[in-house]
Amino acid sequence: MNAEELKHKVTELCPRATYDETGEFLTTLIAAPDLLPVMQQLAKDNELHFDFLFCLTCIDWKDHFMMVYHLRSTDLNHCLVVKAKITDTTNPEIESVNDIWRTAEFHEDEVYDMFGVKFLNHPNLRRLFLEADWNGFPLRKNYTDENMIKL
Amino acid sequence: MFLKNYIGDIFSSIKSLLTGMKLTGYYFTHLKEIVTEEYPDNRGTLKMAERFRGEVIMPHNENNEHRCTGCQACELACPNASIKIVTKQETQPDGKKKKRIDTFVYRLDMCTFCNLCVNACPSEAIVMGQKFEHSVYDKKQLKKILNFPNSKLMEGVEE
Amino acid sequence: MLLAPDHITEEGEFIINMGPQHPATHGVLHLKIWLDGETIKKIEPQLGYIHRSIEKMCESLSYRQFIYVTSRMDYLSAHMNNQACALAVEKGLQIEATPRAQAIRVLLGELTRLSSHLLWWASTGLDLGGITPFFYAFRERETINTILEETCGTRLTQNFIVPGGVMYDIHPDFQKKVKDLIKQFRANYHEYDEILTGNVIFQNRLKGVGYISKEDAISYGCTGPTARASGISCDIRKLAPYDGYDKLKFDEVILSGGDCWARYQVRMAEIIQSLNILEQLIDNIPEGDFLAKTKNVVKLNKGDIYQRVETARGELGVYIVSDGAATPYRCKFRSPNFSNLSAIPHIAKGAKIGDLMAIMATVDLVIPDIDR
Amino acid sequence: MNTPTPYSFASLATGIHAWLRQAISNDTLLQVTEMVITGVCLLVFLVLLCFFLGYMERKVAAFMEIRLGPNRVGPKGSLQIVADTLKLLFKEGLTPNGADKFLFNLAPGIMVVTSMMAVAPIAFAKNFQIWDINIGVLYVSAISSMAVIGILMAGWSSNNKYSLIGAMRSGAQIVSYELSIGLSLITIVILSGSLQLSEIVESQANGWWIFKGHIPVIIAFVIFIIASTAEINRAPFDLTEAEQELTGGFHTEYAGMKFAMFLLSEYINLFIVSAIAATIFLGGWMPFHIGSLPAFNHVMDYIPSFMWFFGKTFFIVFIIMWFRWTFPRLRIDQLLNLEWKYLLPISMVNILIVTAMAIFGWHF
Repeated sequence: MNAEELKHKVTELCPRATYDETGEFLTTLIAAPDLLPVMQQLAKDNELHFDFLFCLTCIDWKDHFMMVYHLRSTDLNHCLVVKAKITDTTNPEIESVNDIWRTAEFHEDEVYDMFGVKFLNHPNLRRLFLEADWNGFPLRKNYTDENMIKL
Repeated sequence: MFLKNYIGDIFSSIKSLLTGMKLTGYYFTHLKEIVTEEYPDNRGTLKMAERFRGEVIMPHNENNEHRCTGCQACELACPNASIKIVTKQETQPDGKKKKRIDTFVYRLDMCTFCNLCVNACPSEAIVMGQKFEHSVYDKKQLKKILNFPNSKLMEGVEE
Repeated sequence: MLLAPDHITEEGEFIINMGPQHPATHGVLHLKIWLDGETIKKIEPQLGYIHRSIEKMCESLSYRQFIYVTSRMDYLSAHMNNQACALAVEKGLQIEATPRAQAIRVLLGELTRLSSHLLWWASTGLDLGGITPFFYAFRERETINTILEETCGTRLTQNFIVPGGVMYDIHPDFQKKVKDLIKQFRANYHEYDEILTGNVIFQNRLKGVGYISKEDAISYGCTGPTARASGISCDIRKLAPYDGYDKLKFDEVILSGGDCWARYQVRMAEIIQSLNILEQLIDNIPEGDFLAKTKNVVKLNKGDIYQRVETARGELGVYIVSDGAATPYRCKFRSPNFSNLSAIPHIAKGAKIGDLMAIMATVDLVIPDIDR
Repeated sequence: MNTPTPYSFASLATGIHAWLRQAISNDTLLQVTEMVITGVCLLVFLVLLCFFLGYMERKVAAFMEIRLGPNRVGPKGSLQIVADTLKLLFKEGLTPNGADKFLFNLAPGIMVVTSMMAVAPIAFAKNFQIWDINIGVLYVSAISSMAVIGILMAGWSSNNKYSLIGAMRSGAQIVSYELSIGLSLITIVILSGSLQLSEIVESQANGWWIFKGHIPVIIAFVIFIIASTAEINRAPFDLTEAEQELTGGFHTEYAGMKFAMFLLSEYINLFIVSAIAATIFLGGWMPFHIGSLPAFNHVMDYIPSFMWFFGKTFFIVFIIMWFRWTFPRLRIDQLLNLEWKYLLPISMVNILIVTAMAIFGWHF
């Protein structure tokens, strides 16, 4: 399925989605509350069948967090990037997608560890890399640490 | 049928095991196949590859002259700040003042041998050296000054 | 990690902590294993023992500098990591490496893949208790490392790739030595079959052990040989060719077994495929520059770049978010081992402790790539 | 056959005995003195033997792995193992917190003592035996199965889960493989009609059992080698140690000299099973004879009997080492499968055949 068809199909699922076609993959921006139902449809729909979540990450844009999901369909071989904006920077929360793609469990743990984004309905949300009592979230732009070295 | 499979299994297993033993037995009896390098003993003949990245060095010629202009391109290129160049103003014979290096500090303990400094150098003043035995008893000894005492900039480099 | 007391064990269970200092975890991986006798009931990986925050470091390094850091992630496919980063930067600059540089990159990449698979083969034997195969594999690996050292200057963490091409031209002896290597490798390959592949003890340790179905492998995000052994076509070299892989003839090895034995066979077949690629390319390196002209200070346009590369362990994704400055705004590495690790608790459920060694050996984890 | 060869130890032993008899009149004291002398000689011999076996293992391993092996300490690295022993002597013998201290310290002792006890009935050379007990075969197999007590003790008292798993594995393993060892020894007991090791050796004067006994004895020999490799916990059956799985198994927590004692007992065990195999299947100190070549046989007779014994023993030691440096390790259930599904049924059928052979006199 090419970008136009994908766009058409995703618009059916989520009319409020906006698109960006500058990158290699079609990028669609949806609101955080819509995320879980849209993702479920994306994975389940026979024409889309995005069964492979190959990258899940988060970007700190200072005034908001942007969750980025890179999806691919292994049999239909098309890709889609889904972005979801989290506007609450003090207590960011979003639905977990680990029911749809099991790999999301670890990736969401990592995002929680590094950005402090809380994933609702996550089975075992924990600090994956850092100690459980670590202060702050290192990949946030406003993170400071007394041991940080500025080159 | 069961018995046939059973005995067949045993014989094929034993055969596969003997094949492996034949190989190890071959090497046990062919000692010239040994590939061990006796490292500290072969120091005399050991030759590192010419591009081997052992450390950053600054070659000086016989007149104690180097090619470093102090442009600090390497310092900027270094990803982990292992190079620090201290410059000074030096009066030339014709009376002009020019920037020259005072000390070229290279911290081997922070270097990752990525070669970016050598790549960045416009005047080929620093190269990668072949020495690889860097162990010392005190970490401070790994902080090196690459330009020799009283060394000068080579003529004609700075154009 | 503290858990509530009632979560810890059930009747008859006990926990062992495998790692962070354990001979079979190949680094500082810590697995918390719930055991019932010798049977594994649950595994919880505890990570972060070698977390260096490479993603945060990359945010303060320039686009030329950040390539070198990635050698330290999956140090066994350091070259491919560098390649992924360089390709991402090139994509952002909308330039392409010169044909000669591309050929050199592919050659070095396949050599690295070969050396990585050899190390995997060696350590698989070692994990299952056979010590001798290790040395046979390292004999060939030594030859490869010497070739890499001669051209790149370093043996493991090469950092030979710069945006637009490679750092230097190949060493004059390179072609001859690679040909010798191919000859040596093909002559010695039967030893690998004799000592390990054909061995009945070894086969019994792998066959039917650590099964993962195709659906589960997709869901857990497995890539590389681990996924291809479950029947997923996921070779980025075929899927989204880069650096001229589309012009080369090689097969994507796909098996449907899904167990340790299938993973083992996929990797063994990939060794042969890598040799084929080397053979095709070694005499056909295009003449020309090895480095395309780039600006001294690399700046990317605002936007996202995602570049995928097939490393020895699977799909490495480099996701760069640029805000137009000289350093990445955000840099995410989608490492193959991280996703493959997440499948291990699922694969190993119900296996014996001895099987866990076979599973970890054939999934082939490199811990620094997980922690980053 | 009864002409004493110039190398015979028998005359030496008799000489010492006669000399001591002159010096000490009290019979009990004489016996105690002789026991002490034998014990000290045995200890020295075993320790030297272990040095040699350790060196041999390293060199065999190295050559099979296309390496040089130890080559720095002493000529060709032969003193490396002495240096290692010295290092182990000076190391601190740690006892982990929470371990059962008494059992923890007792376990290595038990391991060494049990393995040393099994040396007693072995005939090292012609007429040279510490204790020619008339149930020698039974004695050796009984003593060697006691090693499992030491392993279980070490594993349990270490207060370490890895050690415990290793110890439990060894329990299952040794108890199973006892059977095959016993059954394969019984084949020769049936053929020779004696449990006494010296008589078994004498019964091979006209040919070793492995040649006289046709295929059934060869099968018994192979089973004995496999089962005894498992019995002494060597690779590919080293599941109790299983470095890659259990980080060292039952001796994970041991350090220093206590650990060295485990090594010592491992090598003594290796020597004993090889010696038993050499005695029972390969004719002990009996020289190699070919029936119709008297000249050849005469030359063979001139090789001293202890050379024959040690030659055969080290041949089997080498084979067991060869196994170790070739094969990967089995899994615990496969290990038990091998015993209960393959070795045990085969050796049972084998015993039937051998019994028939013995009754009808089919062997040579």
